[in-house]
Parts: sequence; structure tokens; C-alpha cells
Amino acid sequence: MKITVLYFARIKEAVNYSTEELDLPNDILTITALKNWLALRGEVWANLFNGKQVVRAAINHNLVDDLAKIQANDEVAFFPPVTGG
Amino acid sequence: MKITVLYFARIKEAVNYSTEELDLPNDILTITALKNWLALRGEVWANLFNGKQVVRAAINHNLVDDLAKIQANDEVAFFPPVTGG
Amino acid sequence: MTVRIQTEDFDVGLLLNQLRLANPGAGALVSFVGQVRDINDGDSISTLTLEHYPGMTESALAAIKAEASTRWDLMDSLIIHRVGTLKPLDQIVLVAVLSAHRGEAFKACEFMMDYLKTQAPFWKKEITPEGARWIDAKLSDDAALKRWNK
Amino acid sequence: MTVRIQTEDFDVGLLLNQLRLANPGAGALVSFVGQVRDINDGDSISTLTLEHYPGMTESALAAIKAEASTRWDLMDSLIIHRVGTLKPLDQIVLVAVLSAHRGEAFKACEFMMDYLKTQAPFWKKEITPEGARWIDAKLSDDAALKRWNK
Repeated sequence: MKITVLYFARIKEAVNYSTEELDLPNDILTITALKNWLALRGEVWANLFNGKQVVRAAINHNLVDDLAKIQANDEVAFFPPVTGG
Repeated sequence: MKITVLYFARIKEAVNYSTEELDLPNDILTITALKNWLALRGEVWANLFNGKQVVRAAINHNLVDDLAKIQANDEVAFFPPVTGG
Repeated sequence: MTVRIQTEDFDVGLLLNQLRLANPGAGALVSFVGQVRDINDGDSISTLTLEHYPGMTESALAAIKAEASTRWDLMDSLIIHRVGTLKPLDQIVLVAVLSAHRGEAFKACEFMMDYLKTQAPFWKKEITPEGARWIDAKLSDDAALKRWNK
Repeated sequence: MTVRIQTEDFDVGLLLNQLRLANPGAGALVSFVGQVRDINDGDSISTLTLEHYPGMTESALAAIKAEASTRWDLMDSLIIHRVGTLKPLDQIVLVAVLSAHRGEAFKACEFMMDYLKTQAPFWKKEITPEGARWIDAKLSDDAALKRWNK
């Protein structure tokens, strides 16, 4: 299925771009699965998504935990813990 | 001993003045004793100081309870519970 | 550290900016503004008159500020309270607290208001279509104060 | 009920007056202003840049306001948050809550700030003499949030 992925803050700087369109393999159905799949892209990605640092996720503008299910056309965002205010 | 007594808000309106100089009998040494002594002045005073309504007291600008001791030249104030803010 | 009792209105924006800009190490400014409501206990309010005890008021408010400063790490604070005759929508009081972080500023500002409501010698009399009446102290204000007992 | 994300500065005095004067039944206005501190973690700050997630930010802040309104009896509230590059003493955020009585306004304002700090997608990067660094989220903010669990 096709989804849009956005990256913010230090994650955006590390991957060096802010958004991409992805066509996910059939078995990538949750945030955890997507993180593990992205971690296979190379060292930078592995460092971000191997679970050693906290990466928060949102689906369609809602904060979700890693068990959340991804659906076709979702907008998925990855970012560090927020620090506004 | 001589003291100054101030009245505020609805107590001032009831007694119809805001301040007086008093020369207390020797046995009037606490706020309670002063209230009881003032209550002897007549019906208005009895209604205020017979203990049926809450009358707060201050000595020299400090809120005190009724057991507080009065000394010569003190400024004693009587007023209803406060309602600022 | 300012305490003011005055009949004139005050400019909240100006006062908060002064407090804030004088303290570049402060990250958090919490403030309370009290205004005269147009309706109280079901009756419309024409005017609200605030009486106070000159001399004691200033020392009570200074004591409240000093106590807040011993309990929390504050960079500055401000209390301005009006007296005299006000009308609905007039400002009555401003309490503002500046701190490095927000938790202390929120606690100190609410503490100062709870103390002010129960310890500072102000009394309110309102004029309604039914006539004049003194406002009674609220039991809820005494309850609010008790939360701060150490 | 206003939520605004903007690069421009805002006028706290004007905004608080508008909120207050539109609600003559309100007696209590509590507000929080956050400013850029000149020193953070021991280093002087040249600039602070706020990044956010357009679209999600607005909906997160609207959700925070809505949740506060279900928990407390509020007459109005306001959140304004700046993004872009700021310098020390610049205002970052204003949260203001208007209610009939002060207890609810204090609680709701602090609740909204605690939620904003932990749930709204903003990130801060500061420039110091040592270079640029992203600010880490604070454990104390997560702890502050947990107090509000029902």
C-alpha cells in the first residue's frame, strides 16, 4: 500500500529530507514494522530506527504508539519527543 | 492602657464610625476580653461582638486570633472576613 | 518586587512586559487578572466598591509575596490591587509571577491569590437593583487556602 | 476559542483584554507567557528556532483546548504559539483561560501548558557559542502530564 512519510527535527536532518512517498510491502502493517523496515536502509536509518533512540510517530496528525496499524494513504510522521512551549 | 481601635466594612457601618481611642480597664488584656467589653455598649455592639457573627481582628496590622494579647498603644482593628481579589 | 494598592486602572500588557523583559533568565510568566463580573448571585451589578485597611493591606500583600518567594524559586512577582468604586468589566487585581520554569510560577501565582483572598484586608460591597450589599467571604476560599498548609 | 501558530510576535495585553472584555460573566483570567531565556544549560543562547508539523500542530492544540473545556467550566481560552527563529526575551507562547472563578482557570491553564509541552509537535533548536543543538524533551514534562490522568 502507498503511504506518505514525513520526518521532523533531528530525524529530518539525519535522513536529509522531510517527506517521501512509499509503497510498502504487504507485511508492513504497523509503526513497529515500518520502523524495522526503514532501519534496513543503511547505517543512518538503522541508528534512528533500531529502537535505541526514542522516535515518536503520528498517523494522520494523531500521536500513536508503535503498535498502531497503518492503512493505505495514511500520512505517517516520525519525530523526536516534542519540546514546544 | 490606651489603644486605638479601627472598624471596617459592615462593622464600621453598624457602629457608624471608623476609629476611636480607648482607655481600657486593667482586666481587658485579650481580643476576647475587648470584644466582650465592647458588647456591653448596647444592642448594636452586642449583636456585633457577642460571638454570633464572625469578626476578625488584627493587632498592629497582623491578623490575630481571639486569644491574642493586647498591649498599650496597640492599633486593634475589627472587620468581617475579607473578600478581596 | 512590587506591591501596589491604587484606585486607577492598570495596564496588564505593559506590566507583564516590564516584568518579563527585566529578567532574561526567566522562561515562565504566570498571571492572574480578576475582573468585576456583570452578574453575581443572580443579580446584575451596577458598581462594586472595594474598601481596604491602609497600612495593613500593604504589609499583608508584601508578606504574601515574601512567603511565596521562600516556598518557590521565583525571579520576580507583582501584586496590584484596586480600591474604590468599580463597574462590571473593570480590572480588580493583577498577580504575576516570573520563574525559570512554569511549575513554580503556576503554584506561586495560585498560592498568592489564595492568600490574598483570605488574608488581605479588602472588603467588597456591590450595588444591585435590590440595593447595596456586602459580599460574604466564601468557604471555598478558606478551603483553597488549606491546601497550602505545610 | 482561538488557536494560532504564527511567526510574528503577539500583544499579550491586547489579547488578554479582548478575551476578558468579551465575557462579562468571567471573573478570572489566568495566563501563561513563555519567553526565550538568555542562558540554557549554562550556555548563552543566540537564537532559538522552533520547527513544527503544520496541520498536526493546529489539531493537537485544538484537541488540548477541547479537552480542557470538558474537564473544567471555562468561558473561553486562547493558545498562540510562535514558530521560526527567535532570540532571547522573545515571546514563544501564550495560553490564556477565562472562567467564572479562579480555581478552574488556574487548573485549566496549567493543564493546557503540560499537554502542549508533551503532545503538540514543536521542536526547538538553539544556537550557542558551541554551535547548534536540538533541545531534548524533559522527563519532568512527562511527569507533569501524568498528574492529569483521570
